Amino acid sequence: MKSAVIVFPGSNCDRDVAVALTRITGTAPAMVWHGDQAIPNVDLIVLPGGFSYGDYLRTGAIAAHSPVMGEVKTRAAKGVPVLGICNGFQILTESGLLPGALVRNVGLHFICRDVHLKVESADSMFTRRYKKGQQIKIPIAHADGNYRADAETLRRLEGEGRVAFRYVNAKGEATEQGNPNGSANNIAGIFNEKRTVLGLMPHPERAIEQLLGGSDGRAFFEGIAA
Amino acid sequence: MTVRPEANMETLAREFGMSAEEYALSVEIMGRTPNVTELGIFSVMWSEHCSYKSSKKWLRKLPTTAPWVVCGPGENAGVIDIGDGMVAIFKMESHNHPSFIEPYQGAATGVGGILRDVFTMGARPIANLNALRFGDPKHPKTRQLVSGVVAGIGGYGNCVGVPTVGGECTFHPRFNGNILVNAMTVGLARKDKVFYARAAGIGNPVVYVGSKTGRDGIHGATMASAVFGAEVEAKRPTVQVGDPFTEKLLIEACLELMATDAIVAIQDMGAAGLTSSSFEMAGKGGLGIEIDLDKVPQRETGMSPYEIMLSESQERMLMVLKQGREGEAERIFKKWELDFAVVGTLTDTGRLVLKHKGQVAADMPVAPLSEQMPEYARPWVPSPPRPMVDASTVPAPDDIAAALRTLISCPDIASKRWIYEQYDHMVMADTLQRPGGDAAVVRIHGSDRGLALVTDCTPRYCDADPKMGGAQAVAETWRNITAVGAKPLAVTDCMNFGNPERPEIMGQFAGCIEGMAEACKALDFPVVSGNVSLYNDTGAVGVQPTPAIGGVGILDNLRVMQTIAIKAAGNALLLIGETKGHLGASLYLREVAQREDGAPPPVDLTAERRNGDFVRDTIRTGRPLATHDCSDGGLLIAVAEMAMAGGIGAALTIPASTVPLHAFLFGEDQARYVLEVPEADVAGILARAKAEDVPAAKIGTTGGAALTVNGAWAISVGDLKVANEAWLPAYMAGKA
Amino acid sequence: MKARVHITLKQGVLDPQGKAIASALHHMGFAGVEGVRQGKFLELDLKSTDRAAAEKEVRTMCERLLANTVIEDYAVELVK
Amino acid sequence: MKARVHITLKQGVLDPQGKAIASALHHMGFAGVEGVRQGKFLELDLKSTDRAAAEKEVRTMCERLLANTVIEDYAVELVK
Ligand SMILES: Nc1ncnc2c1ncn2[C@@H]1O[C@H](COP(=O)(O)OP(=O)(O)O)[C@@H](O)[C@H]1O
Ligand SMILES: [Mg+2]
Repeated sequence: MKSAVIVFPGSNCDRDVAVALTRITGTAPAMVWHGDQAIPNVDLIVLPGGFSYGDYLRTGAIAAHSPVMGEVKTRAAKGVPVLGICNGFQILTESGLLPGALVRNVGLHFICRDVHLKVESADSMFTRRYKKGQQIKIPIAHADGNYRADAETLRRLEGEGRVAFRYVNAKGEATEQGNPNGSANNIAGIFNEKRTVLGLMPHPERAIEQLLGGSDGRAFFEGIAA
Repeated sequence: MTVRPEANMETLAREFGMSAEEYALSVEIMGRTPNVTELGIFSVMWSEHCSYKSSKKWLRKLPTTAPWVVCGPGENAGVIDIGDGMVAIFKMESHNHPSFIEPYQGAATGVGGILRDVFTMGARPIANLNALRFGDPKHPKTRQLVSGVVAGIGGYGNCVGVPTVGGECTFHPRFNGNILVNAMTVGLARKDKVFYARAAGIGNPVVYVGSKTGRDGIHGATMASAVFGAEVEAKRPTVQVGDPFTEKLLIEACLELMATDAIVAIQDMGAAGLTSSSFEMAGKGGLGIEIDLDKVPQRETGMSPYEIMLSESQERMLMVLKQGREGEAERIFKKWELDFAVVGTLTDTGRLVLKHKGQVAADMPVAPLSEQMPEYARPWVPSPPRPMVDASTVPAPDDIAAALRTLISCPDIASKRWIYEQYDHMVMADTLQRPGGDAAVVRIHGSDRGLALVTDCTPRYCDADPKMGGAQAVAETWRNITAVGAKPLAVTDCMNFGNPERPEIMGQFAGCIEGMAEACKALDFPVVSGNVSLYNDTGAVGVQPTPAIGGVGILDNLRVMQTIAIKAAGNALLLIGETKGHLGASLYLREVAQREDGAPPPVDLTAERRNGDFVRDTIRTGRPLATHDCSDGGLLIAVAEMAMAGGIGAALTIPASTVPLHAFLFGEDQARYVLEVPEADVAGILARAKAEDVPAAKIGTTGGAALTVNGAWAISVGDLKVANEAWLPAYMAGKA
Repeated sequence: MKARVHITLKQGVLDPQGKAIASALHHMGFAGVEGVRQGKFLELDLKSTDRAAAEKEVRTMCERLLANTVIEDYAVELVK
Repeated sequence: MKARVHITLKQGVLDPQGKAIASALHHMGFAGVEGVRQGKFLELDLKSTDRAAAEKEVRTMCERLLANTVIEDYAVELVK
């Protein structure tokens, strides 16, 4: 399992996701500087969390035009799996690899805490170690995680089973109270059509051991490694 | 800045905040009348903020050494050995005045500044903390200040990707006109890779990196030393805007260059920017420095030498490189898209010479500016001692549960979740104990050891009795580190006081220092760095004296780490330490009895040490299930916090004694801890305590959904939690 | 030449910031505010002296970076 | 009535956002951009029909909430 983590100026979860990949897949990812147009031959490309370019203008917008993103798009088109976590998800929507947009949380604040998620689809390399409908606890840490898309796009995402994770309350219900940021349909993560590209706001790499407060993120990386 | 005729220099000196004597001394050092640029340099170098002229005499009384101290006060940050070839580098700093004027940017740039103090020494920052004091929640400005400061701290720290893992936040009307915003950063470095500011090597290039210089914050350092008054308005343009994105790049670029051996000396540009950084580096190395101001990257056109030297633009560093290594360094900074310029060279003249457009803009001796820096033995009067409060004269509440509810939801004890959830406290994926407990615990990356980090101070105690308050702040910091199972190693401090020209304020300062010094000595807890912020007053009202203490400890075995949450029903709760029912200056007195008087709880440093060492040993060997110290609000608040964190209740049975029940429950006696232990371990622990002369007793049993005292006053843990969690969000939403 | 660019949320797109501002204004007693929409305003300094070419170029910048056309509209105005 | 409010950074105040946008545009090949300043643009719907009164009220809103007058300037424009 060879992977590459793209490092943008301002990425700050690059090391965290590299640690998770190394520990769980057994192989350290290649760290690829955004200015390099070449990405080694890998089985997975990761866009990590953080504040690429300070999140200035719009979150993920400037990074989406970084030289390396052209190559990411090419690989994605060839079916190479691409994972965007938090800022990575924002970069994926800004670059058009995933539909919709992520705007300011309804409460306007940055929110860092554990949230409950429901796994809506186990039918992807990222989620195959979970069960459909399983409830997990993973931290979020973002100010702009409010997923927005037009009604038609939402219908398509739902209809095609492309919602990967949904925010839920402690009882597993997708209520407003269980929705930390106001996302449409409580969406926390979505796939592309072929389910080879996943973007999600929560940070599974922060939940890989009990000492960190939970290990529900492990299965995510185990699925990737499998 | 218009150039003035020489005759006006003395007037200008006064405008710059220099006294007549200071001006005369500057003329004497120069051997002539200084020009505007030179005078500006004197004024910032000798400002209270940069020179510590009122406080230095007292700061010398603090103990600063221990076998594990690698570098004490005097450098950008303190350095302590934490074993395995690693050091922790840390410091706390105030950004009080700027945060009052512009809360978001003031707080944000405070975080940026303290981060630079730490990474300039070669450390990767791994944690931020912040100690905040605001005015009365009912004061019309308070809400906006809280909102802006918290957003600013989060906005900066989250973006640079350093977790903000702890801090404190309290309210009192004495902070209505002067809030306190103290930020602390902790970093990790290899012991053989610590960088200092001492310049060396005549002919070596002096290099400027980071952001461009603008006109921002000119005379910010003197502003931080000026009493607030009506002219606050006029000083507004001195506010600086932080750029955390650039700071993040600067951290990465500096650490990348530090991995080579190209750097001789490095110093961040903090207060008084290029002036203090160049004087500091040259001064420490006993050398001269020549700078070509035209080479300084500038954001605006037409900047004068005065403006360039005094600018407080953020995210900038100055360093001395080995000759011939400029290209290598430049490549790194260009990769990170930062400005890089060779702006000068080290000389053997012992003078700072500034060139600007082909002219000499300033030429002044380096050493005398620090050697002859004014130092004041300001007059001081000790604070009159307040009478002890006899607990039996304080009315008992009709309903203990109601008093508990009042306290658990009062602004000082109410949960600060609304604050810390706006901080990314988990980035770097090593935060093992999040905000909400006694001390944050951050793993030393890649190891099974951790650092315990905390900030603490109880200003109402310091106000009541500065010496006791100073000792208490250190003791509580030490206790919080102990309570997670760690060994306390060293502290940084941030001394926030009023106008030092008032003898009673100097008396508070002297008293706090004396108490801190005694506690630091008794607890082997030296001060390795710190910061002083004076003139925190508006009109005649000064802040409560606030010597904020930031503590660092080491947890050698993460598996024994304690949290405050009750883990299961059916376990015993033990109280370690003696309870005399001290209600003076307590929160019970203030919030329930509506009185703010009395002496604070006495700090018995021998007992503090003995009880703390006992608790730490018990954690290492016996593994309690939960540990919490008693502080604000006393025993019942401590137990309530343990219950709320675990979602499990407890039945307390308070032993009959001469101490009135409400004083036992709410007294703020020091040196106490509550431990949750399995019933089977109780006898053993109590026996050991007895053998070691540590007061200890079983005071209750865990279980159920409520907290009860002597079988009565049941209050559900759920209700407590609601009361504790509700206040701050409701207040911030304008509903409380 | 200078370009002034207004970037506003498309009709129907939720505007949490605008909503929050409106409600803050209400709390402060400005009862006459019926709604607020927040947008961005950019001023660009351009080397170009050719108005038409400049406008075209700025529109390209908007399409490619400055606006997220999934949720935002933009308007370009050349001055001087 | 509608009010259009422009909030811009005061001269000399650092604009990290503008700086980052300008450099991104350069990287994308828009070499003719000499500088970018980012500001906010607010549109307020007002009940008022009295232009002078409305303008005065919006200016008060700017002073008290919308603009951070320590570092920002604002301009108010009323449109029907
Ligand atoms: N300004 C703040 N920033 C981050 N965390 C905070 C802040 N204020 C309080 N906290 C957290 O809330 C918890 C309780 O704070 P406090 O009441 O000061 O603790 P203690 O009574 O142990 O001194 C601590 O874990 C602390 O880190
Ligand atoms: Mg504590």
